Amino acid sequence: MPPTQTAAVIRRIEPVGAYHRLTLDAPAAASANVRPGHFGALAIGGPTSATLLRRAFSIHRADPTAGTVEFIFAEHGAGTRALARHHPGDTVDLIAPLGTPFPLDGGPQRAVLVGGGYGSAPMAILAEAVLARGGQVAFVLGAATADRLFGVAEARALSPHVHVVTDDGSAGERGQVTGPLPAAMAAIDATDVHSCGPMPMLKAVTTLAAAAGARSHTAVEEAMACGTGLCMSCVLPVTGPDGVTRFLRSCTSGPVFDGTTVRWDDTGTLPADLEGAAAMTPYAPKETDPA
Amino acid sequence: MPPTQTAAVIRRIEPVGAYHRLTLDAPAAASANVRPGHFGALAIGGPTSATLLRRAFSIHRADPTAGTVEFIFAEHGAGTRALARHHPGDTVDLIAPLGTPFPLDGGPQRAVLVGGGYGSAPMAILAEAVLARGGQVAFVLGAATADRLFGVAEARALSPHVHVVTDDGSAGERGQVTGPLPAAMAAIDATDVHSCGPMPMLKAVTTLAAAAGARSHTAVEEAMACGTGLCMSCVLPVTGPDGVTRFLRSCTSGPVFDGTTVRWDDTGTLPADLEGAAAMTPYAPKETDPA
Amino acid sequence: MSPRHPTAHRDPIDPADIDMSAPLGARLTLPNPVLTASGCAGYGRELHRFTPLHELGALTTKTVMPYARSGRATPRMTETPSGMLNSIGLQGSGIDHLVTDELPWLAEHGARVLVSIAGERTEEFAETAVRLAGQPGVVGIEANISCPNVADRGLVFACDPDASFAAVRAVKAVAGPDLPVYAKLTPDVTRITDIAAACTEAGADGLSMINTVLGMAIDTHTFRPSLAGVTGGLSGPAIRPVAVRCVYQVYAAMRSGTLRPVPLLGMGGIASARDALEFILAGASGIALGTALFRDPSLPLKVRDDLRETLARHAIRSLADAVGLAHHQPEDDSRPRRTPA
Amino acid sequence: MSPRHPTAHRDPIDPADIDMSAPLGARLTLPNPVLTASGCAGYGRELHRFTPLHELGALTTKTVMPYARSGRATPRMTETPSGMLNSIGLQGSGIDHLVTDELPWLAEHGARVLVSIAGERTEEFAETAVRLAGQPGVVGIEANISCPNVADRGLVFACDPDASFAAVRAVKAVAGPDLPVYAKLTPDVTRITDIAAACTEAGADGLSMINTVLGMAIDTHTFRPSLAGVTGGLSGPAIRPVAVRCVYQVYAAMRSGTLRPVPLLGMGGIASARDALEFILAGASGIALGTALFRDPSLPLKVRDDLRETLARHAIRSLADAVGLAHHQPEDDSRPRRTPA
Ligand SMILES: Cc1cc2nc3c(=O)[nH]c(=O)nc-3n(C[C@H](O)[C@H](O)[C@H](O)COP(=O)(O)OP(=O)(O)OC[C@H]3O[C@@H](n4cnc5c(N)ncnc54)[C@H](O)[C@@H]3O)c2cc1C
Ligand SMILES: Cc1cc2nc3c(=O)[nH]c(=O)nc-3n(C[C@H](O)[C@H](O)[C@H](O)COP(=O)(O)OP(=O)(O)OC[C@H]3O[C@@H](n4cnc5c(N)ncnc54)[C@H](O)[C@@H]3O)c2cc1C
Ligand SMILES: Cc1cc2nc3c(=O)[nH]c(=O)nc-3n(C[C@H](O)[C@H](O)[C@H](O)COP(=O)(O)O)c2cc1C
Ligand SMILES: Cc1cc2nc3c(=O)[nH]c(=O)nc-3n(C[C@H](O)[C@H](O)[C@H](O)COP(=O)(O)O)c2cc1C
Ligand code: FES
Ligand code: FES
Repeated sequence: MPPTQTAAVIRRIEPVGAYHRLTLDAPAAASANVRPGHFGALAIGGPTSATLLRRAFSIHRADPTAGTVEFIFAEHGAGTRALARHHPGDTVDLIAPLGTPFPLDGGPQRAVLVGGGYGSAPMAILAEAVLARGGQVAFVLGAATADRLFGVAEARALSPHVHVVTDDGSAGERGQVTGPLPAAMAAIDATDVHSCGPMPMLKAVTTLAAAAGARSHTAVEEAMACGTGLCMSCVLPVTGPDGVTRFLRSCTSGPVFDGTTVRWDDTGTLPADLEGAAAMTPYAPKETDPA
Repeated sequence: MPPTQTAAVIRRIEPVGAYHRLTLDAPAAASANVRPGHFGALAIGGPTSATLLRRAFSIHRADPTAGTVEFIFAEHGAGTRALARHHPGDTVDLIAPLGTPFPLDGGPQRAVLVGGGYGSAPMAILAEAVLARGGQVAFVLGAATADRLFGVAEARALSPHVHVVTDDGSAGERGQVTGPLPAAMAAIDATDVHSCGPMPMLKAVTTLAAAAGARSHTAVEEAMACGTGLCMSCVLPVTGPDGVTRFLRSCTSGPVFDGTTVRWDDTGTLPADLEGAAAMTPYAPKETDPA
Repeated sequence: MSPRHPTAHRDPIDPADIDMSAPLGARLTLPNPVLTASGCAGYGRELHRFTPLHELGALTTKTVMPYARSGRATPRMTETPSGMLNSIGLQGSGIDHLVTDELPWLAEHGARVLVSIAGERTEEFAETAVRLAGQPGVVGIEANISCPNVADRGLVFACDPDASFAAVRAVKAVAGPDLPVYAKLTPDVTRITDIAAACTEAGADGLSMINTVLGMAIDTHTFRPSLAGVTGGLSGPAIRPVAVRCVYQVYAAMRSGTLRPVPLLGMGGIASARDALEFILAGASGIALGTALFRDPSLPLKVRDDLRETLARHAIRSLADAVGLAHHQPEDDSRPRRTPA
Repeated sequence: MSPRHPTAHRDPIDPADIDMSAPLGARLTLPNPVLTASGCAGYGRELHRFTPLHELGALTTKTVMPYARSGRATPRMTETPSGMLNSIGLQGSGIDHLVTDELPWLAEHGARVLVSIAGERTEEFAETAVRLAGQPGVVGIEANISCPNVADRGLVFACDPDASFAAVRAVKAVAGPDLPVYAKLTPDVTRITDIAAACTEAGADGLSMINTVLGMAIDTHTFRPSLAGVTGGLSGPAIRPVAVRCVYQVYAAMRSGTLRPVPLLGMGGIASARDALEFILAGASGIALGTALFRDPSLPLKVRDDLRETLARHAIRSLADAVGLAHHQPEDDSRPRRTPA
């Protein structure tokens, strides 16, 4: 289903730990078959705003009945700081759902869901989807500090296997998600690991998942200007089944990629085999029509 | 007293006819000896605002006890439209009081106060000041349409001589302020005419006042970028007592000028005698230190 | 020619009666003046979800070269006040891919296509252009000469009149009589009219103005340039005054007879019908939306429809009549002042 | 030289211990790097109500010429997205008035003054400069060569290397040994390093970058140019990426040895300590606030104090150590990425 663009009215905006939970009235987007890993792109501020570009946020929940879409966001730069100062009743322009979601096909999964910081935002609906397809889930949720942990209570309600870590030990174990991940995979004999968080985490998770024989589905975060595939700013070097590496857009081909196909160490560089690469197209093979 | 700069919180913002009445909490400005004709310059929008420059508005009232300063503003371009969407509790940066106010010295005045549209905003406190000094007042208030008339009730409370005109006759007589002005001057045997409104009105008022032997004090409106005398964008050709015409800044030397010294027909041009004029200084004679 | 102050003299007319067609040269009239700017609408498929491509005046493709290109490393983009910097670097799959996979799809969807082409050498412009004659849907070529010329130590073609002349001449030589050739200029020159003159002398059928303005930003946390490519192209409303000035200067030179008159395509920070009208009054016969699409991919039809309403309100029957109106002196020079009442 | 990623290796230091002095050449060190930009602080009296002038690094005067000037007709100003256009046109009362009435007042109030001068001919630069030697409070001269040269059909001095060389040389010849001469460049040129080279060869003690960018706007109600002067100078945050790029390019040329190294004064859209730091990292030894003063005349001391805090947080002991840091390659090229958690 194609994404919809709506002038969405803010129904609620409230703090949740160090983050904000934003609930938008956006019936069309809410009913547009939102799947876990989809994101929304928000235009913040009216015609006198100096921040032009869209901001991408994972969809935390979409409720077709209520006609709402929820996001969890952190204040980072100018746009998110301005968004945090919005009030219920204010309008933001939303395009959603966007991107390629976490794959759930190929039979029931025994999946470990790994979230770093606000990267935990899509994990509850992902768990629900895995469970609804007859699968099993475990969680590993990490953050720098306790107030940046998200979704622990929801996770506990969905699975007995919930591991929590913080960098400073202010909640759960001190450490990183890679600490408890092997145990979490073992506990459910994982077939799949789904992760969302900073790049180094996604890389490390992929290594551990591969070592354990599980598939690694990673939701990457590359700086986006449009979120809709127009600008080519959000590319990542990804190796296709044909062995050729292409700069693929994380807003259309991603944000979820098979972690083993992403050349993590080459992000932010121009690998020699890409320069003038003969097979350089903006699409992954068999993905020519985004509509 | 020098102007003050304050992050002023909006106490009230409410429609008044086609305009908005804005009440700011700004105790320092409210107590800074505000005089009729002074203006305030507002910076609208936060750090992500694309509208950089200050917007000037006549001070409608300043209440040192309540610590408030009031303005009456019309929506015109990007900044005033954005201001109209503000809510109580929002902050705008205010510099006030600014400019050279209406002169009240030289004994009690018998003054006609002429306001065009929101140009009527400063007239109530001006009338009070004239009356407080033992003078007499009459009013001529005009506007395009009834909803753009301002301050009629306040005027009626202060004087039995209140003339109202609108271009379309939707309130008062149909016509312009110049219609009833001679009668208004005659009624109180006017010594002074104070006016605020569009340039063509100020010019016409000056002609009629001069014909009746009254002084004409005009509050001009030139586009301002700063309001504080820094940018030199708000200049007007004004002839000094030495017979020399200078481009004077309406934000420091004005906004109130003796209407007979302004070369109305030369505004928006570069008169031949100004080009490379030897006596060109940014100050009027005897007005070298704004502090 | 329409009156100098159209509003003052005529009653508004019905928007449905406005002729919105954009005459972009002897062999090209578009149904409306709203195009997309090169590099800001991918190859069209993504935009089509928000703006049906056949409704556009035309779609300008991402610049295509004879061969595939990876573009630059990330970060490729950073936001700036009312603008953005990009150093995408002409990522693209080359002319083969365009002709085989993209043009047929675009034609099928009813898009009129202006193909933006470039090369690292003069000959590469020609190599690319020669492939476009007779291709379905292609209505013209935009020679993006605002790109580095390896033969001239990386100096951008459009920074040098001779290199500009050579590139445009090479494209004209192979484009055939049916495809008008527009040359796309950079504003980063001392005198844009000199470059415009070189291009029109070389036979350009029109000029596109402007490409991005060279800029850069530094990340004050990492102390490094924000873009992997160090410098990048500034676009968006921030540069609109520069773009309007370029269009105005070149149109003025054409009016005064110092430049051969050709139609102009205006771009640079257009985000509304008001902005589009500003370029048209400055002298543009058509306008392109770039960065604004990133914020609002549904914008083109809003701009087209609002522009129609605006012309109707000003009682201007045809878009073509509005082109260059800012150059007409009103009878007297007293400029209308706003009545604050 | 300070470490490449200062934050990574050192603990923050006490802001009070930061050396904020700005070395602007052999004969000029300012107590702090925050100046006002020419034309944006009047002659100082108005700004003094909000920012005590002696607290500034220096005040740059409105450009002064040998004679009085009326400037342009109004409208002289129009707002643009994150910027403004002005065509004030060097309104001023001439060098006599400055020397007689303004400099004594400024000196009395403890201001250090950089006097911006210009002329319509090369000789007029000299005529103005010669009056400044020995004047109280004057710490240097800024030759605003971004103004039209009547001898060259109105082409701006700073658009031509020869005219730039001549003007700077003329000023240097009369300025005497005590007053450093800065040349102020326009960004509206194909290669700013060429102009920078002409100025440094002529003996400029420093370079100020940038003056406004040539732009224009059209009023879509009246269909006329928004400014009486038709074109105007674009300033404000909109142009910051252009200004940072110019400073970076010129500093890079000096580092690589193709330009004689002189200190740079950076300006163009600075509205915060973050922005100021961006210019310093690009290579500026001092910075000037222009358009931002119109919004916030109290800004200079905020910028100065926030800059001090920022340097302290990054454990950079002295402002001078931060100059040009963006040119240093980190040991490895993996750029620090933000941790979203
Ligand atoms: C698919 C995806 C999902 C995301 N989900 C969430 C989420 O659920 N919650 C959350 O808090 N954040 C999320 N992010 C990150 C979020 O998009 C950025 O924090 C945000 O865009 C920064 O905007 P800003 O105004 O604070 O920063 P600025 O630096 O002012 O942004 C300037 C520009 O850069 C882009 N940009 C800057 N940093 C990032 C970044 N890290 N990722 C993408 N674009 C960036 C912005 O979109 C904008 O166009 C997600 C990013 C992506 C790509
Ligand atoms: C001394 C003085 C007193 C004023 N008092 C009032 C008042 O009481 N109520 C009221 O509604 N308006 C008043 N105005 C006019 C008011 O300042 C403008 O309507 C307002 O600045 C326009 O801002 P904008 O964002 O709507 O327009 P924009 O066109 O977006 O403004 C862009 C820039 O131009 C300047 N500008 C544009 N038009 C004007 C103008 N007419 N006058 C001054 N600056 C302008 C703005 O300050 C801003 O810097 C007064 C103007 C002056 C000079
Ligand atoms: C992300 C991005 C990519 C661009 N790619 C190209 C390109 O490939 N070829 C080209 O001629 N112009 C390119 N441009 C320039 C635009 O076509 C346009 O000339 C410029 O951005 C000014 O218009 P705008 O301000 O509306 O974006 C690109 C601009 C952006 C922002
Ligand atoms: C209203 C105004 C007047 C200016 N007058 C001068 C001037 O007289 N001489 C000069 O060298 N620069 C002048 N400038 C340019 C500024 O000094 C500065 O170089 C430019 O505006 C960029 O900085 P900013 O973006 O911080 O304003 C003027 C700028 C503005 C906005
Ligand atoms: S963010 Fe623009 S293409 Fe992905
Ligand atoms: S508005 Fe800036 S000097 Fe008057």
